[in-house]
Amino acid sequence: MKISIQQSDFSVAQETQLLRDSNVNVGAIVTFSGLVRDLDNERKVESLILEHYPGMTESSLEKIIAEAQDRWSVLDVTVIHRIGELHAGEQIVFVAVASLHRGEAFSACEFIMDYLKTRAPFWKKCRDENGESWVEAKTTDEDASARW
Amino acid sequence: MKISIQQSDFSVAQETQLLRDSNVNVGAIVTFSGLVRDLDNERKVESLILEHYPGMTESSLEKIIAEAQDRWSVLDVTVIHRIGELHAGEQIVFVAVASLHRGEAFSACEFIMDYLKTRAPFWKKCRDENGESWVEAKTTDEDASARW
Amino acid sequence: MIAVHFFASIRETLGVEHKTFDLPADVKTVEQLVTFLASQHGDSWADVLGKGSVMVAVNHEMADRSASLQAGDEVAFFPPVTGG
Amino acid sequence: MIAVHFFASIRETLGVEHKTFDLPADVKTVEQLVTFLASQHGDSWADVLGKGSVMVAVNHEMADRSASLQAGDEVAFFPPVTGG
Repeated sequence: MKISIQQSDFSVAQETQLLRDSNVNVGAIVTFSGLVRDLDNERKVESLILEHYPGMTESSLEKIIAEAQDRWSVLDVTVIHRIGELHAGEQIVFVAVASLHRGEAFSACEFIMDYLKTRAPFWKKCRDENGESWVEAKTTDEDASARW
Repeated sequence: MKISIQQSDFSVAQETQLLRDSNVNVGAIVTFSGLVRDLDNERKVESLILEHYPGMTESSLEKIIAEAQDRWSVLDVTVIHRIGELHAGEQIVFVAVASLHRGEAFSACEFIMDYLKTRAPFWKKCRDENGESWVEAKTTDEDASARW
Repeated sequence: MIAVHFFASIRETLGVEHKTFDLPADVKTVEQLVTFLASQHGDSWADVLGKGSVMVAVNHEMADRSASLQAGDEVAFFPPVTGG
Repeated sequence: MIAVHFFASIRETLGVEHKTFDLPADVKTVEQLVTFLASQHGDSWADVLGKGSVMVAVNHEMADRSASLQAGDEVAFFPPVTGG
């Protein structure tokens, strides 16, 4: 299991390779990469500024991963979340799950993302032509999290 | 959209980068990588030998992707399937979906894999210490496909 | 002419990869094609190709045994697929 | 001692990132902590921190307003999270 909160970018290739090498019985790897979109509500996004709650972030992600491991048989999990200022097109978040069979990797990966969105203490500020504003939490994220 | 049936290996990094570059509004990329496991039914696997039905394979994958595009709003899809002899730990299959939001990428990626497993004309032979034998289709794959 | 392809375990059991021949006038469906092939190659072909689990494609599309055939078609017989 | 942290829009609105002070004897819950902070900083703090949407963590765990507090605890107030 790997959890990293970092300013620097990450390599999907390197992270996927680490999961492949983690266990000879890995049959399935599902990854999610979240990127900064160019447009938000039809406004051109310059950058997102991400802050978090050091200490609580790590422990909340550990708890989310532990819950995923209770629910599905997973071999390994990686969660990387970037902080600081990120421009359109940049990677924000990466969640990858390795398992024997695909169904468990898909479910665990989506579960971790849905819980991360509603339970891990990160906040985004959006910088665009009109200035800066805090991103509002979405009810669709609450709904996605509630269905598990 | 990219479909490739090939003997050679593929790079998850390169394929993911192509999807990131395909559209500035990509917000989510979900990837599935299938690997040759070391053990199958507790027997040590030496290799899998994959054959397919050239022509029908491509058109069946096109149809599966078109159905995913009908059901979910996806920006781009990549499907790569290897053929020939593949040893334990090697990559077999890669499905990646780029979309605005994560829910659609997760659903479309899993749907494409489930349909590929039951509708695309590939067959696997397993080579182990006891010789060679054709891999039997699994009812769990039928079930996974039927739920969509 | 009609082209018939066999894949995976079906190909190995029959020992044939593909066959091309003039479509007999009385072969109008996949079912009748199986009967015709068995009449040429023996009952073992009827056993192998007649099995319910054997899948059929006509012109690269999955098809039923009742699917109609015409000259120029490409037919394939194969076991349940196991890719991915 | 008790440490209180404020994040994101809450931090910006209050203009404070964190505070550390001796826990008053009559502050035994998060609810009472909000009342105490408002008594020190003015009613605007009660308005900001009292909002139902504001989330609370005690020692890095999500907590209710009724959660009990003791010396040494770390309390945080923040808006709904928006990571990922």
